[in-house]
Amino acid sequence: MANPTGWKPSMEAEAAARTFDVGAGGATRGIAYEEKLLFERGSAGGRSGVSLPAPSGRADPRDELPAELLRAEIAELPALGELEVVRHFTRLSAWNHGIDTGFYPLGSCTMKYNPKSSEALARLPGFANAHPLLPAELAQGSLELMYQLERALSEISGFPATTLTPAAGAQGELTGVMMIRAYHVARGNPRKKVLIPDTAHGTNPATCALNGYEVVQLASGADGRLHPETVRAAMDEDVAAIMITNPNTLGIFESHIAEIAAVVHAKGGLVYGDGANLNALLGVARPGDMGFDVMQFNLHKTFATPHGGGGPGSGPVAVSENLIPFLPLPQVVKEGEHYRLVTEDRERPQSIGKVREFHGNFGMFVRALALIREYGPEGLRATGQLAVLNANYVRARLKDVYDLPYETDSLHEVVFTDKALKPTGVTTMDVAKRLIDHGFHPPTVYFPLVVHGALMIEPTETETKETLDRFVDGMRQVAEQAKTDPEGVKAAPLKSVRARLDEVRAARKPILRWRPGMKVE
Amino acid sequence: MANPTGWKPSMEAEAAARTFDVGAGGATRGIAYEEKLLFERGSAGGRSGVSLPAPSGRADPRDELPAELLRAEIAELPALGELEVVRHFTRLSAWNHGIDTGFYPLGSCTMKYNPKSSEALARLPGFANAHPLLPAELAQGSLELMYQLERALSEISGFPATTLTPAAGAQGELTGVMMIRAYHVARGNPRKKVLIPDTAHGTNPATCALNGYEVVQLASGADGRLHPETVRAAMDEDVAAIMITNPNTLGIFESHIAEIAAVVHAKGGLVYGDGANLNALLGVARPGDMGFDVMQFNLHKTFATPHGGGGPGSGPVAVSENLIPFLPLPQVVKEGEHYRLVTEDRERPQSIGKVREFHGNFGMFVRALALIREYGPEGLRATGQLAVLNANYVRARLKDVYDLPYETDSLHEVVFTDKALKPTGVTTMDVAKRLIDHGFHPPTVYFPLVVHGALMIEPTETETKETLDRFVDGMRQVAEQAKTDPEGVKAAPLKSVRARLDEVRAARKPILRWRPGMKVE
Amino acid sequence: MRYHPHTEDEIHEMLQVAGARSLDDLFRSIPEPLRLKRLLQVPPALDEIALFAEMRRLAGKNQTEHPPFIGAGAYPHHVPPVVDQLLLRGELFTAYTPYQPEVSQGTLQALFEWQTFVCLLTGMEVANASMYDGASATAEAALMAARLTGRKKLVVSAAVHPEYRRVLATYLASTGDEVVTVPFGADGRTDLGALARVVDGDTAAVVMGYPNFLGVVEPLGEAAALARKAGALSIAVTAEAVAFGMLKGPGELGVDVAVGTFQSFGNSLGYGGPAPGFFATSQQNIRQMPGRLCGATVDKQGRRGFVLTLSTREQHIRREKATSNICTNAGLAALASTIHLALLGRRGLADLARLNYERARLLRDAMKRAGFGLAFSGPTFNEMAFEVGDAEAVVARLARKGVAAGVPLGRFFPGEPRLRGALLCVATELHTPELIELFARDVRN
Amino acid sequence: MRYHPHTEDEIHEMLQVAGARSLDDLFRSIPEPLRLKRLLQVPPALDEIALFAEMRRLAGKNQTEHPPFIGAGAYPHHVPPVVDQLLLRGELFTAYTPYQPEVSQGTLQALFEWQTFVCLLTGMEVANASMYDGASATAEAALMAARLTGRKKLVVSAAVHPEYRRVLATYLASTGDEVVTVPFGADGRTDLGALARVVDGDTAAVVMGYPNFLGVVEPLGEAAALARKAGALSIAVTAEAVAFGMLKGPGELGVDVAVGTFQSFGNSLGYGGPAPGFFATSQQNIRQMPGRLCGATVDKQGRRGFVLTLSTREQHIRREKATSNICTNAGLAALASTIHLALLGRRGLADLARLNYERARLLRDAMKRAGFGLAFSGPTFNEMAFEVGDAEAVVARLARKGVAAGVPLGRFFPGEPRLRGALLCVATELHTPELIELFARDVRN
Ligand SMILES: Cc1ncc(COP(=O)(O)O)c(C=O)c1O
Ligand SMILES: Cc1ncc(COP(=O)(O)O)c(C=O)c1O
Repeated sequence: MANPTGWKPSMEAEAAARTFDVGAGGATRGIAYEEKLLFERGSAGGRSGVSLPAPSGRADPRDELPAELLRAEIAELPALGELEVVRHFTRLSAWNHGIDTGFYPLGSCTMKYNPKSSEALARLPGFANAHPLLPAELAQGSLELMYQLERALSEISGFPATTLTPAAGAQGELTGVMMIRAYHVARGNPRKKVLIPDTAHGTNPATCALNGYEVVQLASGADGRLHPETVRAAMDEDVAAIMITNPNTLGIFESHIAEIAAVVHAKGGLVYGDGANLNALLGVARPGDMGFDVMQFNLHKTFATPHGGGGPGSGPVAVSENLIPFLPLPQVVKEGEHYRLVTEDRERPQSIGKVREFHGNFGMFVRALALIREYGPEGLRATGQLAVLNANYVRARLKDVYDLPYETDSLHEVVFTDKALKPTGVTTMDVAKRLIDHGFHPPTVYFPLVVHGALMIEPTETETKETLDRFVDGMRQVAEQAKTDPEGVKAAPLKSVRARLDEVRAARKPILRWRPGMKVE
Repeated sequence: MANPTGWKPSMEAEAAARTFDVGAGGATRGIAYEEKLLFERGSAGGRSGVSLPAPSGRADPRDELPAELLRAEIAELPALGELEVVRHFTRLSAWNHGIDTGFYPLGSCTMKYNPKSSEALARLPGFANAHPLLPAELAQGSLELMYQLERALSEISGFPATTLTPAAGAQGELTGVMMIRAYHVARGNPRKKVLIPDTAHGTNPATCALNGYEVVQLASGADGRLHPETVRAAMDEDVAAIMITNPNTLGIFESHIAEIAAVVHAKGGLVYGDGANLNALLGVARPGDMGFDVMQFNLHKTFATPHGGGGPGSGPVAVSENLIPFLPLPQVVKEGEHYRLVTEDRERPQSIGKVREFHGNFGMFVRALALIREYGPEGLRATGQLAVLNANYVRARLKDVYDLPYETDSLHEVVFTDKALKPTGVTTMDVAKRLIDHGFHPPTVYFPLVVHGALMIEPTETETKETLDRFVDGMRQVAEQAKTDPEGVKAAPLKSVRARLDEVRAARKPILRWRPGMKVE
Repeated sequence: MRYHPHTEDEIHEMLQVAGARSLDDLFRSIPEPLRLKRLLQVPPALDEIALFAEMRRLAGKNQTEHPPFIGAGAYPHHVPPVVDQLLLRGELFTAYTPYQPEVSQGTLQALFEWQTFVCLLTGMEVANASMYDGASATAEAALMAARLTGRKKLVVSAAVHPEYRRVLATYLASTGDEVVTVPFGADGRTDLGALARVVDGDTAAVVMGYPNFLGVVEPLGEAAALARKAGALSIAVTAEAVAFGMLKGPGELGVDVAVGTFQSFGNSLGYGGPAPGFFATSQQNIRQMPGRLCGATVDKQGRRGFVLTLSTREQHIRREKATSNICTNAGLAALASTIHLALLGRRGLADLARLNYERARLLRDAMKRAGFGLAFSGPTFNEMAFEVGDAEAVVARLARKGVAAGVPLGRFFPGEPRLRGALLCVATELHTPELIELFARDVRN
Repeated sequence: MRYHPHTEDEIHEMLQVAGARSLDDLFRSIPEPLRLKRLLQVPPALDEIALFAEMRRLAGKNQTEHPPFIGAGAYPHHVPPVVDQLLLRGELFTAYTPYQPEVSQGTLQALFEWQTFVCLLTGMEVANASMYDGASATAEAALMAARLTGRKKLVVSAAVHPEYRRVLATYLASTGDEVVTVPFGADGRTDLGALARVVDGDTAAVVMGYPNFLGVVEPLGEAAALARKAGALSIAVTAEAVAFGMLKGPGELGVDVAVGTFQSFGNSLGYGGPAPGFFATSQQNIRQMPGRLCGATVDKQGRRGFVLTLSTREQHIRREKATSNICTNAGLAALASTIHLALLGRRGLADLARLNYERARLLRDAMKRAGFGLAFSGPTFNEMAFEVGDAEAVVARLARKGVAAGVPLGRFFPGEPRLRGALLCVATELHTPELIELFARDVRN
């Protein structure tokens, strides 16, 4: 009956007595549960967690389907009851930090509160049970909702039209650049290059490559901004477009945007706006008014649809007049009081076509429209204002302790570095991990790439001053601890169910799925 | 920036490195969050977590309501946004062990799985939005459901009729004893006493006292059963009834029940069945066939409605023919295809009246009927059988390590004691607390009172053999540790967010609510 | 079988370990003649899809499209969806009474918060962890008053919710306590003169509604003073707790016990239950209170934590000497109220009360325009009785349109022909101005 | 304001700390002319009650009472309510991509389980953490094949879902890759002869549906062998993954890449999204796979844990050299599938597939009795096309009854008059025998 881990209870008692420090964000330790993989629970017997009508056994698949295509039960699948499945995911969930658990200032990701009412709305049977190919007469509610959302997003971004269909920000980028390409092709030459500042998110260059464009990276200036002369120097008639994130990933407004756009337009190029940071501008300024020709939204950022552990997102794309003919399909149109989807190329001969099956992530449309309707004009503007206020407050309260690589004004997020900690040997990664012990999700780290050791903090407007104050305390305590006890910081995290994980090993010997008998130790 | 708790990070690192033992039920340690009381968060400003239409401010309450009755805002109420409230309860929930977290063998409480489908069903708008005083024409669905449930419960218990209205088991008892009293009153004499075995749950004597009956406690025999001679000796014409739990709280079937009932009936008394343990008998035997005149159900036990951190329950009461006239109101009746509530005394002049406002905990009726419909006859019988199998399996696997006070057959639960641990100084309470570190909810302790140091284990039918095996391992490890490291056991629990709490202090200086400035330390 | 995780092999193996030859053999301690020799005659098992179809059929037979204009003890309010999502966290809704505090701090802290909310809203000093409902809470309050005073006469206003009064009568049937009912006047308030006449040295308590069943706000302070003078306790009964966002708590008016339901906070109508009864009183009465109590204490390491306390009052310790027989209470319903109140907060509660008050004024005005005056002249909160002629006929007529019009007071006061025309109606934040307009017109034709 | 927790005082204080005179002043870095001088012209704010009323109005305009008889890439299935309750646990649904594995083990282990489920069902060696949808997964598979083979010709069966083919075409428009479409025969199977004629040394991949868009089960092994012989990859596309409960996984048939959607597991129809695309292939291709990958490793103390791995393929590291631009994927939808598959398990999946198969046979027989034969003679799973005369007219007629009858194949193959009468219909566990009977009769008159 000895414990196989070699651990002794008396050690545990002693240890427990000593480990109830409470982090700035409230973190302490409590019970968590180790949980095997579903597949490690065995698949004995015919246990199942579902309740289905019993198959009659009358129609025999062997009569119709070729024997070589028929499979027996899949032996490795689990055999669990509903309670076991409930416990499994309940326990797993406790290993996660979500917005609902605590502060989640993951820069560039706009981790704002996900309204629970939106979840209820997206699950209304009329929405949840609607087949995407329902005859339009049976889907007028969905269509009207899409129409309303399209109108609202166009107004919010300052463009005349928007496609809702892309499945995430990056697919929105892809769609946008496809339209740019189609635009140039229509003018006889797709062109070759896209200009992208060095602060850009990785999806921007990756998107261009997918479209067959060569990426020309532009250096941003010492103030963290892209300068018109830089663009002018790179701009020629081979350049299809420039992709600009505004505010950029440093949280800095590209204040030369109008001039840059003019430079690009003058040579026949188009200006793509990565709208991932739109939260900063909501109700305050509109990309469509700044010279952009096209931009994507990230509804899962700006419009609070849940991030879901990695997705799904939704990446509508707004365009200026000149790109409207190239919008992908489908498009919702209103004819009298009736709504209808335009799905066929023959109605939109210049359309780039379809980028996603059916119409897009409709479930996210419901949530985004719900938020827009709940906020109204004043609420949307307050969203932008308070998002920026929160970031600036954190910036002001931390800049004496953490290095601020750019003195330029911040909008919705602020980027610090680990430079001031250099003498202690504590790095950005260490700070991030130590914040976990305080009860915070770490900021985005080592991005944007132009900043060495970046710590990118985006609080969003849904956080209280109280939470920000606690986070500031935590950040300051970590900086302090870096001086007095750097090893303590480097040992972090200590409270989570797992200590730092060996990422090198994971990549060197990739184990990407369970197999019978799998051992990872 | 020093940590006010005096705790040092290096200690923490060291401690964390040592405390990852994993309990038999999977328990380890992970992040938990300290969380202030809602009221300690301050109530600055007008922050609120709800979204309501703004009051127009037109109708002034001062015009109509007496000034001395009007209150200003309640200053001590919190002022939190929705996200803060979500985090608060999300964090609090993580301090709890529920059935969904892990094994919960709390004897006498039948902690079986609460189907999630039932939650969805109880929330169907037609049920959730029905006002209890809706005209019958508008509430036919609720009424039919109640009628169906009443029929099913009557059949399951073997009685001709059932009232659904009592709000919990204890109120069911109260209702049952009221009917017994009314029955005797109708015969000219309410009588004075009720016989109750010493194994009975505390609600039984408390119920009798509320009804003005004197309680006569009967000793159960060395085999854990009540014997007819004991009853015969106590029975006289002053005895209104006997209250018997069958199987009793030792998990033992009162096999003399028929004879006991005959003894009581012979002297004009009635036999009350505490149906809290009905799970053992589902589909296998029926109280109505054993000589009982009346029994309560605990839908939150036998029929899997959620225990909810203490309730709500639902305690329908089934009766034999002779008690039907005394059933409380309302009663559902079916007239042709139409359902109707009988609510008025004039239709049921002998009724004891109402015991609860409206009709009972309807939400629990939906869940209970859903379970009955999902199981059907075979499923209900299997429930009883497997509940008993699970208990007997645990019994067989632990009886060499823990003292079994009664060798008599167990049904759905088994009672052990701490006698075998005596030499180690480890008590039932210590075992219970140490099980927490293993990842299990402790069994019921120190009940029934007739057993010294009782550990009452009721696994229920929804637990797998695998879970029972782990629990057995945990119990055995604790017994082993009691020998090798009794202090380690007595120090438990070590993993939970709180160590053992000072209950004496709580009772000596009761602090039952927050007040501004409250300090408990 | 659904929810039964046992495989055939496991059953076999477990039977062997348990020393039984078969599942039937496990029941050998049940004498043969007492066993059921057939299957239960309940309908056959349904799979989940069929179950949902059947339950949807039943739910669909209820007509609940519009918020009812009925209050009368159960109030239609908007429950923010976030309440339910938190409530459904398994750690909370699948736990039971927190007997083991170290693994129940979530439930316990929430209970402590509930008790505090009840105290803050009622203005009382202490509250318990919930009651079954408002009616039994009222009965338990009366019993407590009888215990505390050693007296046997309960004086109850006729304007206390009739169902509460019926439950009180049922509870008292076996105790020999006597109930004296005091009438209400044309203003819908309890007749204080009559009250003064019956309250005497034998009186254990005076029970008043606040607001009362007629929707009228009682002169609670005066009634409490009257009771106090006679050495009796005063008990205030509140079914529409949203009123506490506008009206002083009974505790501030000198009342000794405040009871009722917090259904309005976080709990749907649900055809009448569950909903959390509350019970609040002054510090000095705590050892006579019914039900569970959650208290603050510290753990071995000096950290604050919560436990169930003062259990020497309770059935599991004191058995027949217990202050009540309550075991399971209305925990989850109380948690729903706690979450909703946490969301409302200081301003939200005041706004909600104000909004209810305003909507009721819209209703009053719309009904007036439709030709229907008030049945009582006393001050009201969100509920009021209108003179509509034949109230039963109006209800029946509107039911045919699928509208739940209110409750005819005559049903509860059959002895009072003056109430035949009185229709008790409520208006809350769910009743939009348009809906109210429509309703008044519907009542007219 | 809803969801904005700031009080006026706090705003004031924070502005001071931030060194700004006003909220507007925070935006001084935005040149004056670029600022919006007016409020956005979106509809005014709604409170939660009004919001629900408006959204219910919209949802109510959809007619979805009966399960549709439409499949065609999105399948009506029963999602056990427990799936949603677990999915809505805030720790899971409000987290993002697990960049910080120590506080994301819940998401990560679930992803590892998802990847394993995809492998087990498809019979492939490795799978990624999800794709946007089946269509873009197909396009990404084609791109991967082009990268791996260095070839530019994609041979696609005409019986691959037309929307997938359109998306593929869009994705390939700018890469210079060429798409060659191979027709299907009267049995609804891809014409293998034609396939053999076009597959050659320039072919990067052969793309086949499984089951295909016509509901027909393709001779996948033969197509894969054909591709292999030419040094091309084979790609199998599956939109109805329940079929994997009955049909061998593409991996078992020699296919190189399996893609499609797991919408059928755990995800409602939701008017078409979100649903989790899947992408599975053989071990040797992992460094060319698109999307996130979750891998097992150990922590500092030797305990097993999970991380995102092989990120050197990805946009955030490799930028323009990345294997795809995917960042946000379909995590939560994949989790829903994972939970549903965990519930189904070995027997449940087989039963579900069998049940779907049987219901489709009931549909076939009912339609036959109603006078409608099959449009294709090839073997099917739960979907099949019927000859109904004028399919568009049938759909329009049934829509007027609120019934979603299926999709006219002619819409997707306008060039093929032989398909004018073909109506593609599905039957799943949601279509009870009674409903199927009724439907067949409705189609007739
Ligand atoms: C600046 C920026 N651009 C683009 C993206 C890509 O958006 P998505 O993840 O929705 O594809 C992100 C998301 O992380 C981003 O932060
Ligand atoms: C044997 C027994 N009888 C009665 C009761 C009382 O039931 P309830 O808690 O529903 O009031 C219980 C509940 O714990 C019990 O175990």
